[in-house]
Amino acid sequence: MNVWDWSVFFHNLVHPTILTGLWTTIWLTLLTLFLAIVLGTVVALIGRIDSFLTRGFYQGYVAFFRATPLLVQLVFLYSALPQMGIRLSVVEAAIIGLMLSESPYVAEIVRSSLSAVPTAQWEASRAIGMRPLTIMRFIVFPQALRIAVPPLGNEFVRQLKNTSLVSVISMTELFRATDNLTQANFRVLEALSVATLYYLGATAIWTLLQNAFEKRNSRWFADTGVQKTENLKTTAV
Amino acid sequence: MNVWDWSVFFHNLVHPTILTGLWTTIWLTLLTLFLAIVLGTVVALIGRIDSFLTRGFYQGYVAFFRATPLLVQLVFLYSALPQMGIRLSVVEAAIIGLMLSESPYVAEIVRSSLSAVPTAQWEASRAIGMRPLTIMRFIVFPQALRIAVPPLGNEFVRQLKNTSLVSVISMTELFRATDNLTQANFRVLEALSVATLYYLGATAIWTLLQNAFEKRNSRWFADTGVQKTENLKTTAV
Amino acid sequence: MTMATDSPGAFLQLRDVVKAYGHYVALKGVSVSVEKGQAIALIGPSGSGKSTLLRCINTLETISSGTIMVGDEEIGANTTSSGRKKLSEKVLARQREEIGMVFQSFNLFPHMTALDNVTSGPRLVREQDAGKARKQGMELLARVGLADKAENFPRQLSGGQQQRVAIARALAMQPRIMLFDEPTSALDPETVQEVLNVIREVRDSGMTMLIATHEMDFARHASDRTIFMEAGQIVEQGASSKVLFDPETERCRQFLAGLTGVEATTH
Amino acid sequence: MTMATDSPGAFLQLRDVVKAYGHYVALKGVSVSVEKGQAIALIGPSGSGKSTLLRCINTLETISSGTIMVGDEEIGANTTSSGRKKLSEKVLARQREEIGMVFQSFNLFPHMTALDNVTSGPRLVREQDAGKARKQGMELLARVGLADKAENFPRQLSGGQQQRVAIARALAMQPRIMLFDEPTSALDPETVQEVLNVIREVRDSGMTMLIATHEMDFARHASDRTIFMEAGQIVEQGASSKVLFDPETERCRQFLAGLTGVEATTH
Amino acid sequence: YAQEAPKNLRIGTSLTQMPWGFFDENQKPTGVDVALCGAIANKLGSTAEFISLDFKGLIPALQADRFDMVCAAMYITPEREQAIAMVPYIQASQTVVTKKTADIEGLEGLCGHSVSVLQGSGSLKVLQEASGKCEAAGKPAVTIQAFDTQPVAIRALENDSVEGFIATDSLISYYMTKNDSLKKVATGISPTKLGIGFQTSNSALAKLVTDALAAMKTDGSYDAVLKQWGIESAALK
Ligand SMILES: Nc1ncnc2c1ncn2[C@@H]1O[C@H](COP(=O)(O)OP(=O)(O)OP(=O)(O)O)[C@@H](O)[C@H]1O
Ligand SMILES: Nc1ncnc2c1ncn2[C@@H]1O[C@H](COP(=O)(O)OP(=O)(O)OP(=O)(O)O)[C@@H](O)[C@H]1O
Ligand SMILES: [Mg+2]
Ligand SMILES: [Mg+2]
Repeated sequence: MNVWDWSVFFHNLVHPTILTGLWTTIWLTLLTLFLAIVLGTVVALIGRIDSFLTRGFYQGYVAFFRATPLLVQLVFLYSALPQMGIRLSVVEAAIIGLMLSESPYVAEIVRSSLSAVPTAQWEASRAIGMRPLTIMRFIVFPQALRIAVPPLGNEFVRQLKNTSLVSVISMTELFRATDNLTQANFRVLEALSVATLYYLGATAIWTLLQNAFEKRNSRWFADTGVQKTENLKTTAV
Repeated sequence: MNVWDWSVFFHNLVHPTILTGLWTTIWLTLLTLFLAIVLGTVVALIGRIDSFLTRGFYQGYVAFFRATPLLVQLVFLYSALPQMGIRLSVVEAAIIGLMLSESPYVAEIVRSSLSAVPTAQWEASRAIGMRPLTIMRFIVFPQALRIAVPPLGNEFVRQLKNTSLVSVISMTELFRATDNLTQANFRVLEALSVATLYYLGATAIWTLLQNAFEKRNSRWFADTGVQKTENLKTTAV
Repeated sequence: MTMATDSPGAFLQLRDVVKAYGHYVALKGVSVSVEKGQAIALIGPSGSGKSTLLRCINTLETISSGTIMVGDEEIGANTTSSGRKKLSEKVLARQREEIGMVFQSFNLFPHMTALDNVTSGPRLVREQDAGKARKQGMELLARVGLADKAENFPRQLSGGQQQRVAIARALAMQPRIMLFDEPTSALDPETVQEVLNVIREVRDSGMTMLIATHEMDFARHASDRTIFMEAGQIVEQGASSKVLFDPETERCRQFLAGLTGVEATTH
Repeated sequence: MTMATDSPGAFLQLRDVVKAYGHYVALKGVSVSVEKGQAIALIGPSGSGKSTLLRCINTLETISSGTIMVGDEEIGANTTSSGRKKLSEKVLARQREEIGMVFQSFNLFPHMTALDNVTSGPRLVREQDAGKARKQGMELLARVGLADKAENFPRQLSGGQQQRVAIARALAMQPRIMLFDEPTSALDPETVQEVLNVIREVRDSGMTMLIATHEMDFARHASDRTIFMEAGQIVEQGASSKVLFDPETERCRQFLAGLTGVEATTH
Repeated sequence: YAQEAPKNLRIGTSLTQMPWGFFDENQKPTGVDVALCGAIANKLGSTAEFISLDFKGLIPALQADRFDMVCAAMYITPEREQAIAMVPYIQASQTVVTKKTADIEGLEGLCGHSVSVLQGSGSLKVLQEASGKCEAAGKPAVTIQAFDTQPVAIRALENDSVEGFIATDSLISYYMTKNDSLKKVATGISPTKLGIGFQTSNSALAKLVTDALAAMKTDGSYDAVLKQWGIESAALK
């Protein structure tokens, strides 16, 4: 048995099972990441309210949902809840589990990037008479987003891979599909390389979007590092 | 069979296999996270150098190692490398795999938090005659760390759980240990709850450290959110 | 010496305002009353509490005790016989709309162009339509001499240019009271005059103003009354001509001597 | 009009310095030469390029063309017959050690106390021992009147206090040239004088200085020569007494008229 | 009424185990379990619906009534019989293989050698007992390396990372048809019954399946299925 067999690799690459799994992975990732960002942001905002109760809730929420393995959450949603009378479909359990387990990570990222926006920005906005939600939406979020996007890229890749765990509740996505192929021919590396290639494609697309976003931001924010950014384009006369 | 059986839970809680697994999880997490932070920071610093080559290297590195599932990296290190004449022990393969797969996530976090430090800080330091490394170490890093710590907390929890994948190359840690117990009695929820509890303990300790760190920072940084921080303690006369 | 000038017709009225940061008391019972249309200059050494006073009026700081009234409305809190209660952020926001503020350190929104900064209030608070806000914003930018920098981001503006945008941004809300925290400290004399002309115009239209300033010329010519603060207290107040030219207190005399002292002590 | 005063004994010498930001040219060929121990005032309207000029001298900006010399050493780049080459960060850092700079917007290190800010240069660049740096730092803080704020973090200081710490921080490196970008713009007149006294002391000890300022009094009394800039060019330069009281150019006359104009145009 | 099997018989299985249940080269569910339990469903006049999920999720899902029975080459153990009802349907024994060049003989010959095995499998228990006997006899113990998936475990033997590999007879027979560098050094070890699992409350269905199995044994269809997979030795008398 050789280290690597190209024909197996290409056979897997366009296998219908894999393509179906890929599609499941993509929509599941995008949907649950979106939901997790919404939920995580709400949790982070609650955590910023300066009261014993809200801070306690925040820390408890983050600690609990981060510590609980996704596997446990999925098994719980799929197999323990019915015994308490709540019967979720497989897809519902997968979506809720993936959303819940991702939300605390998003919350921490949002919290950290909000705190990167200087206090003076809050004061200047308040002085104009803006309400907290307006300030958040138009002043603080746009500035925090610059800081949040790279770690959120991490989460995207993570979620892409985390979806593989839904196989424990009988859903088949990209990773499980490739794993299934290995059963018949024992070709682990070839099959998993196919999954890797698709992951790479998905992250490459994300990276392109992220680069475009960072380029846009560079209009108003110059990040001076070891080297200086010269020849900045301006609209000055 | 009931939904939950306390005796199973407590039996697992102090089972020697689990405690041994816990110890493996802890040292493996701390060691590989530390290595990943060092490696990721170096990669992030290279990525900040303003040249086509370094930026290309950075983006390639991050894309490749993020997209490649840890499972694939481990299988590659352990099963494919020997056929090319490099024979790593199980522990070596586990450490290298966990370090490599975590490093791109750290790199993105470091990059984002460095960019949160205002350009003016670089200029003021340069004006005094500080060299780039001095500026990094004493001026920029301490300020970036405030932003980086919450997402690094995410990574700690992630790494804690990621160690479970080393079972694919025959290492037994906390999660695998609990999983083995479920093979015997199929009490998935009880056994995994034990793992969850230990994860929770580990993240709680991290959270305490993080809170202490944030409290220290609040001496010099006031994060004004929806509510104002009042009655700040000062050393003023 | 300091007197609680509790005139019943006052438009802005502070009574015994105390502000403590932890153990440090930055305002030690300040009482001020300002009539509609009056311009007040706040002078005093560094650290005397001028900025703190302005921030309290704009409710950016919650005062420790005392009351602040604008017209018939208590600002920042609701004092009843049963005690003081801080108001909700929503009510505070409405109160702040009426009180414009220009900061010592500009605090422009870095991710918005100069024009977007100026129109941010009308657009995001007043929900004015974009076209109208834009037109009004361009007029204001022209008034502060920056019509050609409308599309520049703050980081592409000099310090003085940034401060002028900040003034235009505050004026865009057409507030009832304007607070200036050293509005001209980063401006060159020529621009100072343009800006002062703008400020005077605004004042002539009946604006009530408080201006913390180090520019004695400005205090002298553009304010009706001057308040001299030191160490969190009002040491002297009165008509600007009186306080600035013939102060009653020794401390104020000494402070003002410092101003001309630049000339006096040099070769 | 502008003249390239290429004196051979000059300590700081700029020749045809051009600085472009993209299409916008902020400095359009500036030549200046400063003798050892001279104090130069830079005046001019907002946006005229004063800050840009100082930043170029401190090599915070890479100039587009021209040369800057301090003593016999070219600053920022190495110009040979084959062209200009930017120097390495390491060499630039050494050059900057010799050139102190105080910014318009303070730029203190927020995570360090006032004292740590002041001692940061000696400790982190000169690797002086902590005790000695601390002692020297306390002396400098005392000189700017902030001995009692040594342990405060920047956010706990008023604007004026922050600027004074920034000055102390620059002085701590005992540079050969000091660049001040409106060092007193955020200070009250009393403190201005204290700081000016400090600056004068430093000057009397033989320091070469360039000061961008809007304080005409200061330009008048503390500088030997004054340079009037507009739109990236030097319009007039010469002895301060000459430029400020009897300018040759109409433009400069007009600018200076603006200064006293505050008084002239008021009721 | 209860004496009738459901029209649609939901069968939980784990299609990740050669040759019991897996996806064939065309990604169709196949294997001994699929064939045998499919035949049982026919006998009961029902249509079989196979639901595949990770092995560890099977019993909780059965308890949650996600399916009617589990047919996944599951060993009958006292612990499992407490959780679910089990009807024996086949039996499996273990086989040890080494490289043809090795000079290991019999189970006792493994003392002091390294052997790879599937994590949590019955083979692992056999190996642990054998190792215990080695030590009791004053010989060096067996070095056990337990992997997450069979392909990686086998690959370890091929790479000479271990000296032996142990798994069920059927898997090894199937694998040796594809690879001729291995030899069997011990077979028929520790025969154990495999069972079909039911919810404890559903003894009616268990009874129906028991009867159907008996009928299939008499009419020869049981043996036919085993013959088809080349594991006549696994027949349960
Ligand atoms: N958040 C804070 N915590 C502790 N002390 C503070 C805080 N903010 C201000 N102070 C102190 O309160 C005093 C008054 O400060 P304030 O900014 O009002 O002075 P100022 O009169 O505006 O001075 P300047 O003319 O220098 O701007 C100062 O001594 C300052 O150190
Ligand atoms: N990064 C930049 N990109 C584009 N234009 C810039 C940039 N920095 C400065 N400028 C422009 O260069 C010109 C000179 O700016 P500079 O800061 O030197 O003025 P200044 O004389 O110091 O003004 P002030 O008295 O207001 O501080 C201004 O018109 C400014 O808009
Ligand atoms: Mg102030
Ligand atoms: Mg300037």
